[in-house]
Amino acid sequence: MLELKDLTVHYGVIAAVRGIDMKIEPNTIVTLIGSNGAGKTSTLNAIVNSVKKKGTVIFDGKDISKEPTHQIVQDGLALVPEGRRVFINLSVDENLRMGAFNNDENFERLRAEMYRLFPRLDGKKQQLAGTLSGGEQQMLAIARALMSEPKMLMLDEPSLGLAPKIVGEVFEIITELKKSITILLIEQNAFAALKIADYGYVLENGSIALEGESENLLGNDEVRKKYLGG
Amino acid sequence: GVVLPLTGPIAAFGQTSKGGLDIAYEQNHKLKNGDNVKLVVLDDRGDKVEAATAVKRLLNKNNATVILGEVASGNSMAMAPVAEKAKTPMITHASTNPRVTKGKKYVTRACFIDPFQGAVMAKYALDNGMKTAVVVTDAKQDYSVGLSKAFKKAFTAGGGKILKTVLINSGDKDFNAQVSTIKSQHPDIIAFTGYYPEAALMVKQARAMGIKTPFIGADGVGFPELVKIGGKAAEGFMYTDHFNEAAASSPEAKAYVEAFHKKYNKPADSMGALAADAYGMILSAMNQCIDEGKAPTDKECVNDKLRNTKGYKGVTGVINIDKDGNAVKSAVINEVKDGKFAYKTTVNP
Amino acid sequence: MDLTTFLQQLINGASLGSMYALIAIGYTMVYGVLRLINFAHGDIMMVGAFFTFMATAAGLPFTLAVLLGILGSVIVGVLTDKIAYKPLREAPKISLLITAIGISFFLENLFNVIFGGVPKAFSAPDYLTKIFHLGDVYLPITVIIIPIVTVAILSGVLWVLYRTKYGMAIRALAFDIPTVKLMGIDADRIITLVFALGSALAAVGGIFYAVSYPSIDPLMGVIVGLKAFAAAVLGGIGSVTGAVIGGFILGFTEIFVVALFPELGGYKDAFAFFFLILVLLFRPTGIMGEDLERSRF
Amino acid sequence: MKNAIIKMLLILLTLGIISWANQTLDSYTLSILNNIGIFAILALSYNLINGVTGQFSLEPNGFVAIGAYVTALFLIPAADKIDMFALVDPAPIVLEMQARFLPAIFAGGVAATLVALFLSFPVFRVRGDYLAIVTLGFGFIIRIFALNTPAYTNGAMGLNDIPANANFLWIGSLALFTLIVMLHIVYSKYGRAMKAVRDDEDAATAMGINTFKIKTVAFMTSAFFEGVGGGLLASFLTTITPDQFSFLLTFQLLIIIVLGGLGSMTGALVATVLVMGSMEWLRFLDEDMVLFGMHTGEHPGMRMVVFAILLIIMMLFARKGLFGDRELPEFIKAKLKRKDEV
Amino acid sequence: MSAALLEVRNVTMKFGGVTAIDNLSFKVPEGSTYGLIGPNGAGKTTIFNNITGNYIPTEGSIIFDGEDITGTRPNKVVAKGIARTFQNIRLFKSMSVLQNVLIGFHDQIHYNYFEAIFRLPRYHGYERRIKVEAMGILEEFGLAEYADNEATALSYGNQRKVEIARALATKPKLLLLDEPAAGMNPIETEDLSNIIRKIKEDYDLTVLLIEHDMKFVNAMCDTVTVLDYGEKIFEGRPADAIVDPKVVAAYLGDFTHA
Ligand SMILES: Nc1ncnc2c1ncn2[C@@H]1O[C@H](COP(=O)(O)OP(=O)(O)OP(=O)(O)O)[C@@H](O)[C@H]1O
Ligand SMILES: Nc1ncnc2c1ncn2[C@@H]1O[C@H](COP(=O)(O)OP(=O)(O)OP(=O)(O)O)[C@@H](O)[C@H]1O
Ligand SMILES: [Mg+2]
Ligand SMILES: [Mg+2]
Repeated sequence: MLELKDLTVHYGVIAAVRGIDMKIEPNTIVTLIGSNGAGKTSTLNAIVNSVKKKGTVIFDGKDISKEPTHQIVQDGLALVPEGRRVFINLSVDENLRMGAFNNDENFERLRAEMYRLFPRLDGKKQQLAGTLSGGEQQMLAIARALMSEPKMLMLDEPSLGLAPKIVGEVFEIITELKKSITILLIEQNAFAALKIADYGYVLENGSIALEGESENLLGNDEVRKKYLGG
Repeated sequence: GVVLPLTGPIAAFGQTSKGGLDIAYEQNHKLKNGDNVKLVVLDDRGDKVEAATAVKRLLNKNNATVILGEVASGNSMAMAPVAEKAKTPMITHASTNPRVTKGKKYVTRACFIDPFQGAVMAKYALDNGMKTAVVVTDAKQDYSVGLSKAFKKAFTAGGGKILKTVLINSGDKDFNAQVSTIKSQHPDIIAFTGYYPEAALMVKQARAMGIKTPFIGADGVGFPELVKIGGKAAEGFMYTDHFNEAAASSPEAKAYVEAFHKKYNKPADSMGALAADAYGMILSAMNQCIDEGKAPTDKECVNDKLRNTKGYKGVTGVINIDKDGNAVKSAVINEVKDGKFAYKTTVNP
Repeated sequence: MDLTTFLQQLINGASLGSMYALIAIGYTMVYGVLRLINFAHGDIMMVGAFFTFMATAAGLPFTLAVLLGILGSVIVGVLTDKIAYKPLREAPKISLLITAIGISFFLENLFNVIFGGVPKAFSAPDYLTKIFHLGDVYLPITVIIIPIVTVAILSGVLWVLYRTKYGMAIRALAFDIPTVKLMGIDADRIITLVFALGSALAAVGGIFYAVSYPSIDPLMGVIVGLKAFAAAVLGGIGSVTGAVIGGFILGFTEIFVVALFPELGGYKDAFAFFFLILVLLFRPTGIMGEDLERSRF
Repeated sequence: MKNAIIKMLLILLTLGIISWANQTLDSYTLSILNNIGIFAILALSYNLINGVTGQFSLEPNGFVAIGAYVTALFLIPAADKIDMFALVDPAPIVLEMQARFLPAIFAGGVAATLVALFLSFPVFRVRGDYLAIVTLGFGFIIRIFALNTPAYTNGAMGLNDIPANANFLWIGSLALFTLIVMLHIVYSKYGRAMKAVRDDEDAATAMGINTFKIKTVAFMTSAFFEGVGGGLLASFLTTITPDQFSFLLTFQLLIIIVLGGLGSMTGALVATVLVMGSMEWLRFLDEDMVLFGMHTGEHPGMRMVVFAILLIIMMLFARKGLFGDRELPEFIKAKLKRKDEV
Repeated sequence: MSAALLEVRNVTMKFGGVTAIDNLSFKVPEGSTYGLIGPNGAGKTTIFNNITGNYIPTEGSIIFDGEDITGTRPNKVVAKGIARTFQNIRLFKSMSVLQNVLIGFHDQIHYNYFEAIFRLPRYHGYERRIKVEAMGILEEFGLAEYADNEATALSYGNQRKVEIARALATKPKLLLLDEPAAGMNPIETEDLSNIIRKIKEDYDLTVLLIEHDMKFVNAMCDTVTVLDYGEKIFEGRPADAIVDPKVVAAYLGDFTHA
């Protein structure tokens, strides 16, 4: 579904991502773990061309390395950015409408489906997104990304700052989504992420240190020591 | 050396001045000894700092013998001390504030000063039986403020009554509030002491509101744009000025007007005519120095001759310079008629 | 003040106010998407008036000239964005402000070099300069037309902003350009559209301004631009409705200061700003504005 | 200790150069240097409130005007005032104001400082673009007051024949003094607090900083030097009128400090030289030129067009100004370090 | 247990029609580590803001060290000995790590403006002293090597530490930490707990913290208060909170993942 070849990201003289290769099969959940500043967010941003990068990105058989961000999204690759980034001055409904900007004909149907998937949002359709609680904003961010009916969804730390109960709900939804689309997930909570993922990559200092089936990674001593804790 | 505001907020005046100056230069730039006069024109953006710097540049870089400029009195006053200090003659063609030449040995002007013009306005109004007036003052222009004061003084002294003074600001375009106020006063005459851009719009708005009272202004309104912008509303607008091409009787004036028409294909304005006269006075002073066997670049001599100009026949009439360096000359009164500046009368000092 | 004069002044206020309102709408719209005080807005307005002037001078019919004027402004506005603002989308806002001032200087001086600084007489067709007499009160037709146009434009802009997906995108852009792109939206195209629209509004304002006050010069946009900016801030910058309200308030204040205290006419502009400061003291974000820099702890 | 000695030597050397220049250079060159000196004082102090403290204020034209008028009134002899005030008689207090050069300049600074103190209450109630318009409005109001209170300012006629005491020795030394004071402020707890306010006001408060007080201190300091600069300007030009202090003056200063890098004092200094110099250097553009064998003809105003284009280009390439928010030595150090790493 | 250093007494906080805090009371004993947990939007950050003076409570009072500090302005609250960190990191972005920490000393530097401008002896004395002290704090956090780096170029975890170091520089008695472990992986979180324990010891601190990482809360806190819709639904030992049915229903859920 998605293939990265020799992806590199520089911020000025700082190298955040140093030539990584990845391959993600359709209808799987792949997780990318690593400590703070390892380059996870930079990788996702580079894939959608939100930051300057070098290297090749192939999505669904098409080279999207040079495409502008909005084109990539139109091609069917959606990103739920770090820190939710809902449009705080738009209502919940309007946020969803923005998600379906290029998907006018299916808007009504999808909106109904999102409210079914996230019943917590159902009662808050007209509320400004900025006044939602953190968890609700996170749900909205995911729903908004799904409104474009992407072939693949990338999530950047969806559990950041969320109460444990909501983290649980979000993970359940991600598992549910796997049935229909491909998912790339970044999580600090490596244990939970590996548990629902099929495959995992471990990023260290901008390079891939380790990769493999998630069960294998969960059993790996080094991963345990570095990312899962005692 | 010439310093003019060719850009910036008062660019229009600088640009018209330069128009007249160019004509005068083309007509004559040879001195009696065969030397060519060289003009160096610098723009000061209408800014004092730049005006003063420009004079120094002319003195140091171009070795200027004489400085010509500026239009606005404020800028001329920034230049005057520099010229004074360098003992270099300076002549301003259009700065009418009395203080420009005050106490200066090296500063002369080719135009009359505000008090004279204000008095002429008042006298003309009174002579025509107008007893009550509303004065319109542009609070932003020293020219207008000084002129208003002179007008009021002369008008009341002559038995007239000032009903009200309304203030405007140059750059404004909406004078409806002022016009409505004037309307409720029913004056015999409206003395407008500002410049033409505001005059044109104000008279237009006044006529639109049904005010038929005549306007009288001064040299600041005598620009073709008064008619172009004011249109029919400007009809009957009277003003005092230095010059009217219809009154141009001397051969010098006729030649200038002719050349002006040929080059620009429009009526000659007084700002340009004044610039031409200032230039002419410089030329004449230099020639007199040559006659005396001195170099035309002898600053002391040129200044001396400039300050003692007597009976110079210029485009704007006969110019005499008094002991303060101010030009003593006649003023004309014009009136807008059929879209032209019709000459009415000449008032002698 | 008698009733006639009062009514007349009321009309004068409405006339001036609607003019400010019209120009302030464009100002605030550009601010709304880019958070940029577009100091060149007044100059774009000047460009519109000049293009129309040139077209009429060339003998074209007025309607066509107006269209050309609007087109000219739109082209200049869009080019301005492409050349001077777009490369700075991610730069500090203040750098943008400087390029805006640069563009403003550039347009003013360019038109000064080309046309000279002498004001030009702008000629409008008779049907726009008609004046009605209601007893002793004089009512120029523009006083009727301009508010209607202003309200029509206001409703149009509000409709776009709040009823169409493009409007939602415009509002979202103000807060978060990168995330708008993540919705598959060509953000730059939308910004270009906003500039085009803002410039068109500036041109309409400029042309009406020139019709009402038929004297145009390269610096005509400076003071009006500043006043429109003040009006936009008074109403709460970024709020279109606020801009219109601010415009009218400013118009009425200016007229009535002069009308009630002719001796203080010289303080007219000071009053406008004084009033603005007073309002901001009690409502630090203007009448309709929201606190855009509000930070949650 | 070693640093202190080097600093002293540098200061003495600069003073030496200033006094040498004052004696030997021609009046045109000196005039440009004087302009640069005065604008350096204005830009440096404006940078304190706008760059270092991050308050987007647009008022310096107001403070410069206050300084210029107060200084001028102190310098002009009483007899001259009576003669000069053409519209109404000068107010009695105006006649009593008499001082020598340095006290007069100082008084201009103090007057501006007091006004700043008074203003800080309304100004710092609002933030960001709202602060911009409030301060812009203040500059406007000051100018309008200058126009409409002829008993104090002689209205639109302005003041002239101001004794010309300000030579390059004064202006240059005061510019140097301003630079040193500004740098000392920046590298003290006050400067740090100002930067903290700029970066994040709430976080600064959470560090125990009284942000209102810090902003006011910066504002008043800035106003003081704007006033001093205004006083020097008045004495240097010998004539002032209200229209000189329009917002164009503010814009010019804004351009300088942004170009130099907001918050960088040495950057402001370099940018002053660039901006003030280029207005003069670009003069050749107004004249007739021969390009590719063709005469371009005279285009008065061309230099301003080119200036605007240069300004835009410079902003496009140096987004954070010449030095970012660093001072020149830090900037050079960082550049060198960067070279090492690559 | 020793006396209460901080007491929140019947505090209610309303935003327009929304009641964010509803008649909340709790006491933080001196020397303890006290936890504040609850679902998103429960009002945890809001009560922090009430304590620090960023928001003035609609009703009720805040007692600190025996003194009623309700409505005291934020910078004055710092002077009284309360320092905080922010939920989303708020470092001074144009400054180096060291300078960020130096800001914390602001109130402890007693040279005046003129001494600064003319660099009189007191200026040098203070500047030298606080630089040494600041480096000391950075050392404690293992950040000394980054002293001259731009603060915002540091990794997320290190930025959090700089924020705590900066708060510590104000010499507080009470330290308020808003989600200090957010965005950290379990290993980094453990590293952070060790640091907090150590500074608590070294600087004689009382700590009040908000956190969603229950493992961290469990390991750190003596007592927790659980908020839901601005109301206290539980107060007690963390170990008891985890099994409390009300807390589980409102906050923890049945999905255990860590
Ligand atoms: N805009 C930027 N400018 C400069 N450096 C940056 C920028 N964004 C990220 N970096 C640096 O790039 C490196 C990788 O950052 P990135 O955000 O990709 O990490 P991450 O793995 O997502 O970390 P986290 O878990 O904290 O989200 C870090 O060292 C960071 O400091
Ligand atoms: N300035 C404000 N204006 C209006 N409502 C506010 C404001 N600050 C907070 N709220 C509301 O108060 C409630 C409590 O917010 P608070 O930030 O305290 O939650 P929290 O417990 O810290 O949640 P989280 O765990 O997501 O950080 C929320 O409903 C929030 O929307
Ligand atoms: Mg990240
Ligand atoms: Mg919170």
